[in-house]
Amino acid sequence: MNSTAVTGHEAATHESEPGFYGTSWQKLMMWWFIIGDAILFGSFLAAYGFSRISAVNWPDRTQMFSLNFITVMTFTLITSSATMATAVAASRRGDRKAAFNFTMATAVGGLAFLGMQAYEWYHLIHNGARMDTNPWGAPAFGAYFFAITGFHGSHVASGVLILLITAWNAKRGKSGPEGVELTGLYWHFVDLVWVFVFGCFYLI
Amino acid sequence: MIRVSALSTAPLLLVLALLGSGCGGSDGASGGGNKPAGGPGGDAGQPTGPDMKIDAGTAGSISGAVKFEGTPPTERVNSAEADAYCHGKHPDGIKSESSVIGAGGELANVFVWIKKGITGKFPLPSEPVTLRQTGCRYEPHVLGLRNGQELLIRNEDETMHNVHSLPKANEEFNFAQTKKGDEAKKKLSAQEVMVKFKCDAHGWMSAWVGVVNHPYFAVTGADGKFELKNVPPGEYEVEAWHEKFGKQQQALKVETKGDAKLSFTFKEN
Amino acid sequence: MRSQRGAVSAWLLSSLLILATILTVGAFFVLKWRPEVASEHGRGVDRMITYIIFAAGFIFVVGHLVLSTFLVKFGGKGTAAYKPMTHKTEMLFTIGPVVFMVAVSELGVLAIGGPVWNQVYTHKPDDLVVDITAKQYEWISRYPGKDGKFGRKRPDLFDDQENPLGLDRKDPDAKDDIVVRGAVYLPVGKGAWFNIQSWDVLHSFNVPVLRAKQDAVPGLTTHTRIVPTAVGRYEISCAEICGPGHYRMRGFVNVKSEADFAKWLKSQVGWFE
Amino acid sequence: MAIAQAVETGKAGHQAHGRDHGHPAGFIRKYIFSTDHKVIGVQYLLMAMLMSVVGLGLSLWFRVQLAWPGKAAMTPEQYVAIVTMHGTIMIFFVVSLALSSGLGNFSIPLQVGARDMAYPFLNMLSFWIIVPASAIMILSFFVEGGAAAGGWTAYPPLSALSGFGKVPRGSPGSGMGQTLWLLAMALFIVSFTMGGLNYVATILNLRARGMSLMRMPLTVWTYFVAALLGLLSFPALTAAAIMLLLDRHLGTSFFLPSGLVVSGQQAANVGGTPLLFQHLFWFLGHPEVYVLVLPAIGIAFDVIAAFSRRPPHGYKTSVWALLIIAFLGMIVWGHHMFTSGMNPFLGKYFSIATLLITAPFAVLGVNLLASLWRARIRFTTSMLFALGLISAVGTGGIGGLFLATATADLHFHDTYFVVGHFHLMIGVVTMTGTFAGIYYWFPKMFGRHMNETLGKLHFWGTFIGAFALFVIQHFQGFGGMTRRYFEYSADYVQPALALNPAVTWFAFLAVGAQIPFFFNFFWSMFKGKKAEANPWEATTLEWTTATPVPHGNWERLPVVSGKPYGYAEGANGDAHRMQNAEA
Repeated sequence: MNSTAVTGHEAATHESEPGFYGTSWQKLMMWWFIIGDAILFGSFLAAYGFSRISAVNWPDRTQMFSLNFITVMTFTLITSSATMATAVAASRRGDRKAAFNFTMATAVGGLAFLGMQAYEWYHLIHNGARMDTNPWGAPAFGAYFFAITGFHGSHVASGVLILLITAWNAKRGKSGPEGVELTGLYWHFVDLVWVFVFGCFYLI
Repeated sequence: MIRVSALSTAPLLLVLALLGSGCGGSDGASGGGNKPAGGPGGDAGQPTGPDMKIDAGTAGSISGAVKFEGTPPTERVNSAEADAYCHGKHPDGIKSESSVIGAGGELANVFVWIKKGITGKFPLPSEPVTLRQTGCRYEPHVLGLRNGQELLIRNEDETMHNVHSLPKANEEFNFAQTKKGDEAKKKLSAQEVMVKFKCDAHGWMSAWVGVVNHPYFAVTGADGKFELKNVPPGEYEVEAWHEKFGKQQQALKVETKGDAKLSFTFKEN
Repeated sequence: MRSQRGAVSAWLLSSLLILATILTVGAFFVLKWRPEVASEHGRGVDRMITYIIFAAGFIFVVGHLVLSTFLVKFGGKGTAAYKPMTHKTEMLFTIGPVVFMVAVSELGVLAIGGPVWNQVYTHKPDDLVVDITAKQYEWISRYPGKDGKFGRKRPDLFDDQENPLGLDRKDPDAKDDIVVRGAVYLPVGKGAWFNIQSWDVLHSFNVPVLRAKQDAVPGLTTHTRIVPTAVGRYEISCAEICGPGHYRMRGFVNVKSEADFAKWLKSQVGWFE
Repeated sequence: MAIAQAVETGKAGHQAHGRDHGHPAGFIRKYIFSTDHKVIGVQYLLMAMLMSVVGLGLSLWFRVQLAWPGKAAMTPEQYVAIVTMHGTIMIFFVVSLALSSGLGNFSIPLQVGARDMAYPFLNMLSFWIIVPASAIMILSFFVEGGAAAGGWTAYPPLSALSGFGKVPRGSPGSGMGQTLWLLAMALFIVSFTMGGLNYVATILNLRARGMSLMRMPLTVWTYFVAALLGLLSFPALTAAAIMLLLDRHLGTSFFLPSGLVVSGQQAANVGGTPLLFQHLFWFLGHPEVYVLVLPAIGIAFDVIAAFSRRPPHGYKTSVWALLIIAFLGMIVWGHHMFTSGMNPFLGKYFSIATLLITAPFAVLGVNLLASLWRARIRFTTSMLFALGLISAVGTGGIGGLFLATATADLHFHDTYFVVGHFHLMIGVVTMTGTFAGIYYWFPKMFGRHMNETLGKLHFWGTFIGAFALFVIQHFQGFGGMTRRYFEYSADYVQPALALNPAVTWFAFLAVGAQIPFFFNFFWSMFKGKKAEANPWEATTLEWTTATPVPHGNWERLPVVSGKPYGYAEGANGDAHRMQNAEA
């Protein structure tokens, strides 16, 4: 009855079916994490849209922000995506040094972004904006702004941490192309989310 | 090989242990909390200083009356239709009791108390003050008690009442008394003039409770009169409070064995 | 031995299922299963429900009969004589239920339900407009008075005993507004358009006899339209949990003849008059 | 004594078993902080059983209050807290834990032919996060103001009016109890999301050789679809919970509008909208129903196949129906909000879209029924529960027709019809599926059979009790009986009210029937009849390994050579072919 009798086909390296279209677990999980997280951000931004449509005196963005400054901020983050892509390519080539350098450059870009965001927050708080008040109009703006950019900022911060670990591992050769690529996936996702956040808060 | 055994129950035991410890420290899922708030500084809480012994040989009193001048406001009459019991008691609606004024302008339901000038601790009376819910209204409408003294809240109606206090310095409570005879004992720990009580189920019901850290307070009756007895000689500031017409203060001096007269006059605002 | 025991289980379960079917269907005829209906759209709601009762009842009865039959027929004896279905039969057994269910349910909602739904949410110009405000745990209705205009409600003027709608004494529109605690008055046969609001938490304006149910949402005005068809006194009960006193949040809709309603309206005094 | 015995057996078995997969030998690592999916599965089951004692106990308590008002020694404040906690505990800490987490953990790696979950450590962590979550949930009864009392849906403003800072207090239970509720739910979401990731990774990447997607047993398919649905929908609740916490403690106004007056106190909030929470909540809430119901149906398919000696009817159409249900399930959340003040036009859309779901469900129903055609049914306890599930899916499903039709929902919304309907679906369907699975896999879990006589007793009590109880509640809903009421007074509700004692008696029967189950479960663990490796002569992979299952599940992983249900056609009687049999 018990048919554990295994045919001779089984080889130690190929115990299981090839995964989903040959994707590794780790990458697949990162994708699922990203999809889940995207829906989380999506829910926040949908909520923001919902409130914005029904609010009466939504603040005028030109009064609150310096758009030039925000553009620099966004540009920094997008640039860091480019350096990340370079790091992934270098890691694939097996160029550990370049991989380390470009990953570090990405981390620096992330830190620069965080610094500018901290300044932006300081500026707004200094001018009286809080979670529950907003001197330029609807208080809901303050709540959404701090909650969403804060949530995104925490993603960037954790991303920088992951980048530093990846860089360190890449230098010592502990993290292969796969590891760098996973970090890259996450970083690109965080940048992409920023584009939406940027669009919602500063452009529209 | 591994066999799953009953040992996997360990986490559950942990939960049970936590539960046990939780049960010990609390009184269950009761309604609004009635834990006494620690007496904050200032005039809240029991006064510090020595226990007061009033010398009957020297103590005087303060007495007087409160009047209203002007056209009395029309009292709002609320329909009690939503509750069959209350509707039966008051088919034509219930008056709001926010201004009870006699023919000669005597103003009832004014809370008079000594605001400044009393120091020292006074023993707490052991008997509770009773707040009744009867005929779909609070009885009395205005009352005073000592902080820390028991307040007995009783439902004498064949309907559900919801006792909801709205204090600033004390802990809020909000609980239902579903049937006739339900009683609850509460304490208000900090001095507060006044705490509003309402019934969420019957919007017209309200009561006001003055919580004072000494025994010198009174509520005017239908004749508008009040009396504060057994007051040690000294200089005081007395305050009169009315829910609609606001507050007034007057300073006065009580002589040894003397009766200090005091009258307040409220006007339309 | 095993097959005998199996047969007992088969008979037990299938007769139980048939009994359950008979009891459930029978209950529709024996029990007074719904309140009387006293509104125009309420009849439509009941028509919709009756339609679903027949559609769902059909599926319920047929499904349980088939299940019971199979249990007895294939339960515990003989050997399985299963033969795979041909592709064609299998498709038939897939597309059949799909077409049936979509047709039955969608046709029902489009042909019967849709028009009734529209009726509930269409404001007709000559409707009597009634303003309903909910708060823990009371219903307060308001009529615009002679000027036909509602005064503004101001949260800062709210006073539970004296001014539960927060009306402004200085607002000329508010002066003659008629405010009634715990009751709504409606003339029979005339459309009433409700503006429903709430001061504090969610409530739901639920009058089962009128088949009306609409949440009261703070910060939002919701609407519903009722045309009462019978004189009577119908209870409002809150249908959205609003706190411990939820179950006590009652009120009454008094449907009166047009003459009686006019008389009642005349007897009412404006809030600041 | 018994425990030591079990450990000894484990050790002896381990020594007999030649290949070591590097599993830990220590006692604590083996049974408490185990990373073995089988141990974790059983831990989840036991946790669910413990929480069910609380959840069901609460339900009996308020059933007494409903049937005989005043006899239950309960205040209205306690009543709303108790119904809230009953709902939360039963949905998230009993049904989800037992069915999704417990049986899913046990069966998925075994059915796909994997040594363990893709991330065993993450799996252990998922379980250990549930422990504090459960503890916090139950401890919330004992804080000031009592447990959360805003309904398991936690709709703001009631749930947002915390009484902290400038925010007024909405009701006694809106205070600390609600915060702890949110905290416990947050932990639950973290655990459930990690579990879902593990399921997806295991199913996609660790299938044995030859196990193509269309060769997976239907149980695995349903867990797969459920895990995907969970991953896609839970983030919405996470967002809502974060915003609710901010509203409660930091004075933001996501869900609190301008002009709030609570108990005569004006709130300072400006510009929020309570409806937003309902949208986010039901964006999770509706898929969550399928997260729970689908695996139960999947287990029923497997159980019915094994005990009727034939493959389930329409494997392919069932898989497609599952995928379509999952897709439609994501876009119909608004049918919970027909009377919420949502735009009436949207109401129409949601009504029409929701009714489309009846189509794939009808396919599943027909497939379940047709799986009995020309079968040879063995009436084991497991099979009885699976058959009960068919009846419950049908009965509960057609109740959905009434509620999905916006017009009819005007009468049924927030009445006992809703209560009866969702209890049939996420109570009876899920629990019959869970019990079918437990009786079915118990021999694989513990190497022993559960007692059949006690099992039958359990089935008849559960089925009769639960079916009668919830069908009667449908009738009470017809009668306009509103839910979450402490007492009733209206005239129109009196006929429905008369049924209340009967409902309570049936509730006692259904809950009482769990006593033989609890006894049976623990007694059989040690004293049950010994089981062979494949006692049911079923054909899926879990029955190809030894009993008790070795660590790593197989000495050498099986290679799949055919369909999951290799039962013989025609007159070949009991002949069957294991899924890994050589061609």
